Amino acid sequence: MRKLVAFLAIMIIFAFLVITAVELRGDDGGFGEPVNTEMDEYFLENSQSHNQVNNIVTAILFDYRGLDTLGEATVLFAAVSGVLTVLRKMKPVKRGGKR
Amino acid sequence: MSMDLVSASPAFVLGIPLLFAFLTPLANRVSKDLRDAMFVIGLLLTALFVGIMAYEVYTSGSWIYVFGSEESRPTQTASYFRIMFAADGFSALASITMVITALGAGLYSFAYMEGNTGMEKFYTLFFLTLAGVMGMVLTADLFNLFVWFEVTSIASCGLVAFQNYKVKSVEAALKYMFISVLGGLFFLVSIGLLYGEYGVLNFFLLADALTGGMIDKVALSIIIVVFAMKASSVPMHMWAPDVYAESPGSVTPFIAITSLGSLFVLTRIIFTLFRYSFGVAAVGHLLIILGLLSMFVGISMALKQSDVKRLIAYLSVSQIGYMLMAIGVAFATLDSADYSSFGAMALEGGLFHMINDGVYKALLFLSAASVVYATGIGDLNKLGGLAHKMPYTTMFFLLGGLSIAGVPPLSGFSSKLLIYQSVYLYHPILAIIALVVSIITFALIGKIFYSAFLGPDQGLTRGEVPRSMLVAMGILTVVVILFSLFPNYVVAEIVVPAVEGLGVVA
Amino acid sequence: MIDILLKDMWSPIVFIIVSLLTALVAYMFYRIGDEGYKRTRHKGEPFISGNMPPKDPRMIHVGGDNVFWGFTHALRKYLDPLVKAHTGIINDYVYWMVITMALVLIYVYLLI
Amino acid sequence: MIYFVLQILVLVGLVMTSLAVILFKDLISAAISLGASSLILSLQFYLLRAPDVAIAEAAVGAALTTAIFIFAIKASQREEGYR
Amino acid sequence: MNLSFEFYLVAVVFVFYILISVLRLFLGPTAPDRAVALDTINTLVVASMVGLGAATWETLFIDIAIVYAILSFVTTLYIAKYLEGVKEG
Amino acid sequence: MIFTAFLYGLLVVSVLFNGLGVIGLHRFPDVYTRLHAATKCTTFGTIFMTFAVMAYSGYMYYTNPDQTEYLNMSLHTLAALVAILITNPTGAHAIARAAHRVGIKPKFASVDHLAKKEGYP
Amino acid sequence: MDESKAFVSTFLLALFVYLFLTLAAGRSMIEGSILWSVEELVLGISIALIVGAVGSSILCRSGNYRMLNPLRWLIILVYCVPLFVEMVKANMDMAYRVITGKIDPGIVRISPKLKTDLGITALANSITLTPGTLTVDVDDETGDLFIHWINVGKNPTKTIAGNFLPWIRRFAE
Amino acid sequence: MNWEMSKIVRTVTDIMVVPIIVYGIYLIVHGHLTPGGGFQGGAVIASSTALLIIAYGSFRDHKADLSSIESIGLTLFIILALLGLFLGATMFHNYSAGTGGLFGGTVPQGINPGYINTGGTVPLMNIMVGLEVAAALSLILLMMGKASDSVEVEA
Amino acid sequence: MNQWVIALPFITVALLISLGLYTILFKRNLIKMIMGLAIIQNGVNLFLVSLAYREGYAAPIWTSAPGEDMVLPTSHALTLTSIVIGLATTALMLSFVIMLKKHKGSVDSFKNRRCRE
Repeated sequence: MRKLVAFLAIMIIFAFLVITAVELRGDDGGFGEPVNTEMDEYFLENSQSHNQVNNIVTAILFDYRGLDTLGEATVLFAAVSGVLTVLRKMKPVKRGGKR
Repeated sequence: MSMDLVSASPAFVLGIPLLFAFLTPLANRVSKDLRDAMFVIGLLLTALFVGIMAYEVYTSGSWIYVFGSEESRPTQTASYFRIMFAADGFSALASITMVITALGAGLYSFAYMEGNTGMEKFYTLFFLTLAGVMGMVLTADLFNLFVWFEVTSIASCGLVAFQNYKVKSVEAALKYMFISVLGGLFFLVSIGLLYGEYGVLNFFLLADALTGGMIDKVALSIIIVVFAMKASSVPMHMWAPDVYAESPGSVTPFIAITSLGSLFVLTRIIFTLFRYSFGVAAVGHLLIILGLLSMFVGISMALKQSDVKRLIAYLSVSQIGYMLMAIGVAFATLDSADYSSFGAMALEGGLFHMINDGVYKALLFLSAASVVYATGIGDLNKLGGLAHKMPYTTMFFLLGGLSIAGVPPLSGFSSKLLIYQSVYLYHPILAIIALVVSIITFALIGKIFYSAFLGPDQGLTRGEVPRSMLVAMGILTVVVILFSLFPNYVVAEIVVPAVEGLGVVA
Repeated sequence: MIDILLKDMWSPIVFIIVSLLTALVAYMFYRIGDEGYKRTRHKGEPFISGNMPPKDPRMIHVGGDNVFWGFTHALRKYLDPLVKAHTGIINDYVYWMVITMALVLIYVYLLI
Repeated sequence: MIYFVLQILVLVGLVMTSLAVILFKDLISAAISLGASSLILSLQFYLLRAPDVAIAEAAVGAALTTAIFIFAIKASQREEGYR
Repeated sequence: MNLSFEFYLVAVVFVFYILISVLRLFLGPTAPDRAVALDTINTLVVASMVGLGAATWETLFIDIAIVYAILSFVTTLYIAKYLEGVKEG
Repeated sequence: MIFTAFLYGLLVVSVLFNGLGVIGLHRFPDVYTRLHAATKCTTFGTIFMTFAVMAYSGYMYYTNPDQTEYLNMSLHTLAALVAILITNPTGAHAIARAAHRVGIKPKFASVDHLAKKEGYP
Repeated sequence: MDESKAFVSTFLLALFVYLFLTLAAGRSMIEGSILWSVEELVLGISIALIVGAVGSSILCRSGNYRMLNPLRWLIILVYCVPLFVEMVKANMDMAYRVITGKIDPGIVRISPKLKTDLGITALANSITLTPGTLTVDVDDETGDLFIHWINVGKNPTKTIAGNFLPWIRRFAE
Repeated sequence: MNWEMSKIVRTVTDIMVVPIIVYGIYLIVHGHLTPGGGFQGGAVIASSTALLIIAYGSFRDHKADLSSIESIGLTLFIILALLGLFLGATMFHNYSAGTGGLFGGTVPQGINPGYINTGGTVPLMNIMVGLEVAAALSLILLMMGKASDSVEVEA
Repeated sequence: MNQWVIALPFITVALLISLGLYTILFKRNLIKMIMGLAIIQNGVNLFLVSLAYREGYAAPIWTSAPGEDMVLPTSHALTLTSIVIGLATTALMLSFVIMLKKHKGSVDSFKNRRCRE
């Protein structure tokens, strides 16, 4: 029963994802033909004049969306802190009672 | 050299905790005292910049901070292609909530975590969680929101598993991590859908572009589910009791605040992004259903608990239900004339309840942690008679408990009253259910109070918890009392700008 | 005065003043009570279903599970399935999330 | 046209290797399949004209993820069975 | 001289080979067999990347092939070392 | 024209040997023989592929010497070739050693000196 | 002395790799040529200094500085030719075996009597790339190699390694 | 996995580590010209650590140093970002592009062969992120490798 | 019909996400479940990059590009971020699993249910 319901749920999500995949960008485009590319065209045109950078992806990563990169580096830093925390030597701390 | 500190305060609100998080491991190599001092300084600086930002918002109106452009306040459309932070009343409200709780939990941690190894990692993770939450509530960019969402999840998972000698902690952290990562991935799918369809990521540009087609529906559904999950709404609440009960006592309120932050984000997304392109009533009903379920199931499960922190965790789940219901009512009436008659009041009540909830829940969790600290026991069947030796903790607990139960004249009552009134006008049944849940909450607080604090002295503890912990709880108590005494002032000065910040002035 | 009222309904200041006044009145009633009342032997001792109170005062305390025992026992038909649903298995956590997502997708698709 | 055929072949490979991850009871084989899946995914990124992403996926997905999975399998157990 | 189409064709053939190697990944009775299949896939991917780089005249894409050639080695070593320490029936 | 034919030849050899490797992967009976096929043939095929690319880009550089990126491509392809040449046999050796240590015996083996080595599983 | 040797060799290797990778890319020192720009050279040298400081203990772990002699590198380049010839032969053989499926495998032991690690490694990798042979294991003390031979014959040491040994002795011993 | 692999693997590892590190640095410093950048280059450098760990089994414990490198990289990164704010613009503003200083050259518009001395703060940030990522991934590998060896511990 | 063929990469993405969800819901081994998450991550990354693709356009790098027509760069940046985040989360979750195993536990999700009710 539980498995059946789970399977049905997966199928529903799959169906919705497929429908959106086919519907994406309507009749004007689809895979390989994006519409509404104003933002990206702006980046393509201006990254050289703004940042003197040839690689536009790098220009986006470190200037236009630099905060994302900071967040990404922070994620890695947090993960390393987490790994160091979890895998450090275990030393139980006794709490409470009549100390 | 025209540094505009006030304009740049949103950047500092995010940047200060991050900078201190990065510096903490280095400071630890120098000396332990420097590390501890930096922890306090970092928290206070963050609070200072939150204060500056909030003051600027309340005195001279909201603004938008653009990262990486020439001028900090945008004048041209191209600035909207960059990442921006919205410094408006809503983010001011949210960041004030976060920073108060962070101050309380941070000061409390000093004495509570004493004796644990690797404290610099603890401070690092604490700062990172704070930065993540701040980024979440301040940002006005979908993908940036995802990034801070992940930072919050990962850092708070590290905090949960800090006491890695407890197997339950590690297990709870794994569960929390697993479900947050899955939620984050689904959120990323919906970001991809919106970006692929409209080509922009900014909230404001996206709100103009949305048409309400199939893509938007799917994206909205996924976003609602993911953030409701992170806000620990029933039926996706199951991680919350595990995490709240098994995390180190001093950071439990701080982890609870991340789920409150998700609720803030959910509010912002549905009110700014999706309000123009959807049948808002149906989405409002969805939120109301989720809220009712959360209230009812949360309080029912709380009845069966015997662990003090787990019980409070279920209470907090049911409190989330109140806010979801209030937001749902506000959203459901958004298109009709009802909004000006009671929808706005519901929204105000919901937001006011959020800030109240953050503070008094922190107080409750911290006093529960004090009980565990002093006795080493969390089981209500074994506790008893603590009031004899721990009078201050008893008082703090009573204050927080009465506030969460909505007993006049405390702050919880003021916000709940707003919610009751507005929700009653929407549908009486909702208000009645909310009242019943509130009564059971009161009963449960009585249960904890009776079985843990009252009764003859069992000799479980030698005395009161250390002074710094009392000071931390005292700060939160002062805030609760202030909110209790001047609710009108708080609503007029903090909550109403927040409602305006959502852009839904009636 | 209107200004300090929360939506014209609620003011904690007024509430506190009123409750203080009430306390004052109660105290006045208390003062006019019988001065010569004396405590007898069993007054002030706990009453546990007619049993004799235990000697050790620690045994008087009622534990957490016993506080609302009757209430939870009466509601057990509702509570037990609910408790049983909280299995603590990660698969189940994800299961509920996926199911909710599927239901919400269908709901939004049908109703909007 | 030939480009499209190329992409379809790569996508088929991607789905096949992902299926292999699910089907194998032996965790080390599943990890190998996951590595292969990352590899083929990186080829697809390459075909989609995303060299930056392809390098990152090659470095992260194919090498380091497999490495940490193998460490985790070493620390726990190799069979998927219920122990 | 433009050999783009030919290079594309060769790449298609290589990708087809990769699919056949994935079959060995499925069938391989033991884990070392699967590791061999992974090794083959690595080499084939590098080859097809080099070919595609030539086909589109983008030097940048050759860099990816170099990264690949280096990093697949790491993966292979990890798998091999894990297998070294385990007895198999 | 002759050069184009030469390039065609290189490509055909590459496709042929890679195909042989993949066929051998399925045709041979055990790990070691499969490794023979997989390592040798695919390495050889890839070498020819890189030769083809190097020749192609080198020719392009020869015809228009101001376009230095053609030369750059040729050099980077050479780097890829060197990397493949160093890593592939080592990886094959590691897998073979692991397989032998695990206890997989070579099928139809007439001699196995390694099995007699002392202290060996 | 050894440390400076190690540093110099690592520095040279790093500089060589970096300059090789950036050859003919970007602006050149002399207009129209394929050489590097001045900035690139400065960057390359500083990177090589850093890598030399970090990686010298790894590259020169064996304490073998024979490869500093440029003549040996020339020999390696020349060695590529017989290696390639052998590889062609090997692959013809391999193709024959793949098509017909005639195999007679076995694992044999050969004693090349090489002293340096580099020599053993070069020999092992050459063997792996050539006629029907695959290095399975190496004896750490004696430097003996265990070879999986797809078609076992007589006198394994001479048959398998005979062609490579003189060359490898020349550049690695 | 605390034993050494065979001599061949170890020798090849020793030979490969320096070129891999140089290649990773090449990816980092050319991040603004060719595909690559801090993350990719850092990951490639970390793979050299992975090679050392796997070939030698035990690797000398540089945990504290690596952690410091990580922190220093991130701190410098955020300071570079904040400098834009202190120099009169906003956080993450590229203040040194085209000013003629370090990495301050200008590029011609459109297709060009790419000059190393351009990009302003972008290459500097690349280097910082590269430091951080290399140290972080090495740390993860070290910790997990060590954890996979040790025996069960009682709580 | 044509649209279905053109949308094949997106449909592959849907398939990958479903496969990952299947793994998470029906497998009990924690490491296998994390592998399922990795599959979903792969699918999402593929989705983001597929959004940027334009038929016949070049990579968004001006260095010796063949032409001025380039694919969209933004989602490449997004995908890079997402890849690194995926690695970080995977590493942290695996270390949690290692720690659970070290506590004399198991990696079976049905056995790791000490927190419940």
